[in-house]
Formats: sequence, structure tokens, C-alpha cells
Amino acid sequence: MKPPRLLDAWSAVVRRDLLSALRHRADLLTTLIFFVIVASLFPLGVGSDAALLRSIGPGVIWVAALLASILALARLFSGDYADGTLEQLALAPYSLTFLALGKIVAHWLATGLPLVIVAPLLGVQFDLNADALLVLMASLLLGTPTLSLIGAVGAALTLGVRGGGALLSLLILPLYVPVLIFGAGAVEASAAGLGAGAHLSLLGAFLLSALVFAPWATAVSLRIAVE
Amino acid sequence: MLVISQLGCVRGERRLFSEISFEIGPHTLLEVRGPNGSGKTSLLRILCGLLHPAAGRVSWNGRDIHELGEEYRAHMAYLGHASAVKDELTAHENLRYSAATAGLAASTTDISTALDTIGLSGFQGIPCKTLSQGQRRRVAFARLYLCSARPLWILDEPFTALDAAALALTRNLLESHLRSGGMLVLTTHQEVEITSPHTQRIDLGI
Amino acid sequence: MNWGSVSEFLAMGGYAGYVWGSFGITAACLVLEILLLKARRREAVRRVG
Amino acid sequence: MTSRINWFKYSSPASFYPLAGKLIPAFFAVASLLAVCGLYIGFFVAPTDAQQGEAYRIIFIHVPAAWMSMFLYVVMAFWAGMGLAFNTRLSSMMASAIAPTGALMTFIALWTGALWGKPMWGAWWVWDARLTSELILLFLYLGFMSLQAAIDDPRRADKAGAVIALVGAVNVPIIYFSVQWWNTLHQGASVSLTRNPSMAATMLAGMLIMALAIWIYSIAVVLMRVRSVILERERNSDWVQELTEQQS
Repeated sequence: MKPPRLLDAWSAVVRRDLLSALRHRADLLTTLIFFVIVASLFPLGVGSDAALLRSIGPGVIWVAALLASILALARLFSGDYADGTLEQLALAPYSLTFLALGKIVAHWLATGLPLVIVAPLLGVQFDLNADALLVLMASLLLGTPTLSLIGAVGAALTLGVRGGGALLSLLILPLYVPVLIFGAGAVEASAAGLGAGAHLSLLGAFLLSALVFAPWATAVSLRIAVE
Repeated sequence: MLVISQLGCVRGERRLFSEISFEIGPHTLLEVRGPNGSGKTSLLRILCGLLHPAAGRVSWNGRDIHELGEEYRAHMAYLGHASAVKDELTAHENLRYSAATAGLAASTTDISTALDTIGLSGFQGIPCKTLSQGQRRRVAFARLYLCSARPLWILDEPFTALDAAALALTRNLLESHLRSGGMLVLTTHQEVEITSPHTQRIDLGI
Repeated sequence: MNWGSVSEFLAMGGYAGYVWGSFGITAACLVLEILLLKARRREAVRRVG
Repeated sequence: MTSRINWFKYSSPASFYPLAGKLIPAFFAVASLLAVCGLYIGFFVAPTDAQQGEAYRIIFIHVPAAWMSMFLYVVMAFWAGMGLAFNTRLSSMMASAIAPTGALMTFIALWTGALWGKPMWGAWWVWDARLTSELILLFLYLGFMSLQAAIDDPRRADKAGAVIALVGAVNVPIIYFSVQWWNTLHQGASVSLTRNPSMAATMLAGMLIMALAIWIYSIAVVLMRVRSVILERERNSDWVQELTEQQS
């Protein structure tokens, strides 16, 4: 039995996190329910006029997705940090960047993907038509992984630090602005008939650059936190 | 061969220790003694590369451990205060995943025998949150059975929360590791007699 | 010279509130920053002793 | 005989502290001189603007502050990066010392932007691309400062701050262009604050001199703050003990 290669270790990290997440199904649901509640509050605040809801719908759903992913980020590393698993990851004979990417992928699968699946339901609440819902899902599918990647840096930096949740939002929300602009913008552009091609390709560009930089920055932050 | 030269450590604004130098070769046990807060844990975390020293160098076979990076970590195993056991997973799952992520070759039989020898045979399938602190500590120790290929073991107060039976088991494990040429760096407050071909001591208290 | 008299200068073409508001706030911020820094220095020196 | 100044000597806090002390008064003097000169040009030499009347004179403080807020963020990220890469404590202290002044400049830019927007467009807050980016820049500064405040161990605070400063610095241009695109998408090309057609030479000169004045002022203030940070961080070291004995 030869020692596991990088890919085996990587998939072990992903599978362990998914298994842990499944054992805590309640936590996953809370993020999802939070997303639905936040989005559903707006019509109560703004009024139920369909045209108005249609125009603010994409923005509201995207902001709700942003807040839900920030909420879920707190649990990304904190469990492993508390029980010492994170230390062992930092001491594994593999590059921490890759293992951190594994944790982020598992986190996205557990919390980001469900947002994409539930979004059309909320879209209907905001009276979005069929192809607007499709573009909404596409933009979220491209956007939520970027949110998890950028957010992971903040989650690693605020490990074991006072005021974690609020501090994490203050650190990360400004960095979410481009994703929010082009995410919500994609749906609006398609509704206005301009086509969402440009926005979606930019979201793809953000995702790729986040994939390159964020795991490395997360690994550096984790090494600082574990010191 | 682990060589430490003029090691110094500062925590916050307090200087914990400085000018620490020693060498550890095969078959050697290094005991690190000192009162609470004297920097024992910090010293061990510097040795395993988690913490950067304020001064001095740690080198493994002649090369700085931070330069070696992954290569050094492939020869070393660390057990800290935290047992690195996920509460929601069973003992078996914990070992399977921690072995895979730590780059240890371990088949399911290896894992079950490790858990049996440490005295957890009846508890392999239940989530660790239902285990006692001592049992969880045994799960952490079971991982060391899988680290036989790793020459350098760094253990930070490994015997806490272990009962007499577990103490005997762990002592045998550590002694066999030393006999087979391994190196062991250990901090403990309990008086546990570990016979070892060469024993060195460092006292950080003075 | 743009201004006939001091009062004309102060009136700033009807935008006195906005112009002097901006410059006033800026001056206040800068002076406040320096005062806070002096206080911080005194505190730092006191805590060294 | 060219006496080669060993710049490296000044990289240690102990030798940097007195040097900074000597430079601060000089910087303040130069800054106030430039400020007086800039204000004179701004108020007495620059002509009244055709469209905006006298209100446009706010650009003599708004634009320099905006430039300085972005410039200071880049400088802060630079020092933070140096501190992270070379583990030099002084560079990290410099980054922490820059942040409050950068945040103050952003606040001034926002405040003067609002005071200028009111007479120009009748609204205190205008979702203009630059003002919106300034607002986000303020959040980045506040994020950096609160992260450093929340971590007790100075060494970890420096490193964590450095990471968020560098990540922020990489994102500032992306945020700016995203907001730019977003702004033109929604509002169409609104009259921008500075690009009025005939930027008279004197106006530009006034603005540049004021920018220089604020820049040198920032250097002086940052040096003052870094000296306090050095005193706070090194209060147990012997050179600080001697220093305070000499003074008292």
C-alpha cells in the first residue's frame, strides 16, 4: 500500500468535509433558509408591485446569496481550527494551497450549490420570466464559487479572532462588489434584451482568477492563523 | 538528524527562551521540561515548522526545515494538545481520512488493528462525540501506529487524560519507535519512565 | 484678484456653506489627527516608564 | 569620497526612531508652505468657473484627498507586503501607521465630494463611479484597521493585515472598473467631477500643489504615528527605556 498521492489526499479532504457537512445537515439548511428569508423580506418592505419586484429581483437575490455565503463561511475552517485538524492539514506533506482548495470546493458543494438550485424558486417570487431565471442560475453558478474562494481568505484570517462574523463581513463584502455588479447585471441585461454574454464571461474571468489566487492567499492566511 | 542552533522565541512581547541548541539522532528521546508558560509548546511548534522562531534555525539532515517544506513534513509526525478528532465522524472514519490527508499509507485492516491495539475495538463504529476525552485521546494516539515509517515524532503532553492501561500501551509504542531507530521529542508533566538508548533533557524553566 | 472685498470673498459667490464647509471639515480633520497623535505619543511614553 | 549612507541601518526601529523625529518638523514646514501657496492659487489666482461658479473651488481639496487616499492604500499594501515577505517589523509598523491617515483622506474625499455634489446636482450623495469607489476604499481601510485591532499578538496582526491589504490592493482596480461599468450602464455618462472641458492651467497648478502639500503632510503624520507604534511595540526593549530616561 503506497502512500497517497496529492490527488488522493485532496479527495480525502473533500470527502471528509462533505461527510461532516452531511452529518450536520441542519447547518446546511440554516444557510439555505436564511437565503430564502432574506430574499422574501424585500417584497414585504418594498411592496408587491410586480414591475418593481421584477426590476429589483436580481439584485435582491444576489445580495441575499452574498449574505448567505458570508454566513456559511464562518464554519469553513473554524471546526477544524478548534479540534486541531487544521494543524494536521498544515503539517501534511502536501501543498496547503491544494488542500485549502479542497476544503473550499467541499464548502461550495455544501453551501454554494444549494443556493443556485433554490434561486429559481425565489426568482418566481420576484416574477422573473423563464430565461431570466436561467441567466440567474448561470450567474449564480459562476458567482458563488468565486464568493467561496474570496471569502475563504477572510475566513482564514479571522480564525480565532474576536468579533469573527461581523469582522469577516467587513473584510470580505467590499471584495464581493465586482461579482455582485456583474452577477445581478447579467440578469438585468438579459431582461433588457441586451444578452448576458459579456457579464457571464466576466464572472467566468473572476472565477478563474479567484481559483488561481485565492487558495494560495488562503494557505498563507491559514499558516498565520495556525502559528 | 535534527539540528537546532541558537533558537529563540518571542510570544507577544515576552521573550520565552533564547540560545537553545541541541541535536537529536536516531534512537534518541528528547524530554522538554519546564513550568507552565515556559515555552515548551512553542518550542515544539517551532520544531515541526508551524511557528517561525524569532532567532536561530532548525535543520533536518543539514537543510533548513522551512526550505525543505513538504519533504520535511513527510518525515515528521506531530501530536499537539488538540487531538485532531472530528466529533461527527466515527473513530475509523477519522483515522481513514486523517491518514489519507497526512500522506500515510493505511489500509482498512491497518486502521482496525491500530484501533484494536489502542483498546478501542468496541468503539470503532460510533461517532467520536460519544467517546470520553480519554478515548478520543486514544484515537489521536492510534494515528501514531500508522506513522511507523516516519522517523521523527513530536508529542506535546501526549499522556494527558490517558488511564493506566492506555499509558502502558503508549509507552510500548514509543519505546518500540525508539528501538527501531526513531527520534522522539516529548513534553510531559507526568513521571513516565520511557527506556531509550539515548535520552537528552532540556529544561526551559531556569 | 477675484474678490472685490473680504465679505465677497467670504460669500464665495453664494456657495459659502459648501466651500467653507469642505475646507473647514478638512482643516478640522487634519488638526484633530495631529492632536490625537500627540496624545497617543504622550500615552506611549508614559506606559514605557 | 562618496560616503555611502547605509540605508539598511535605518531599517531597525531603534535607528529609524530618531531619524523620523528629526524629519517630522521639516515635513510639516514644507507641507504648510505648499498648502498656503496652493490655497492662494486656488482662491486668488484661479478664475471663476463658467458653469459651476465658485463652488468648483472645492476640487482643490477634494481631488488631492481622493488621489492621496488611493496612493496611500497602494503604499500601505507595499509596506505590508514587504513586512510579510521579509519579516521586517518596521515595514509592518509603517503599514499600520499609514492606514488611519489613508482612511481619513478617504473620508475627506467623500465629505467634500458630497458638499460639492449638493450645489452641482442637488443631491448630497451621487452614485458617481469615483465616489462609489472611494466609499468601497473606505471600507477596505476600515477592514484592515479592524482586523489588526481584533488580533492581540502584534506579529500575527501584521501578517494578517498584510494579507488583507494585498488582496485589497489587487481588487481595487477591479472594483473601480466594475463600478465604472455599472455606473455608465445605469446612469449614462454623468458630468464627471473633474473632467470639465477647459481645465485652466492655474486650476491644475493649484490642484497639483495642494496634492503635494497633502502628500508631505501625510508623510509627516505617518512618521509621527509610526514613532508611537514603535514606542508601544518596543516598550520592553532597553533602547526605549534609556530614551525615556534621557527625556524625563
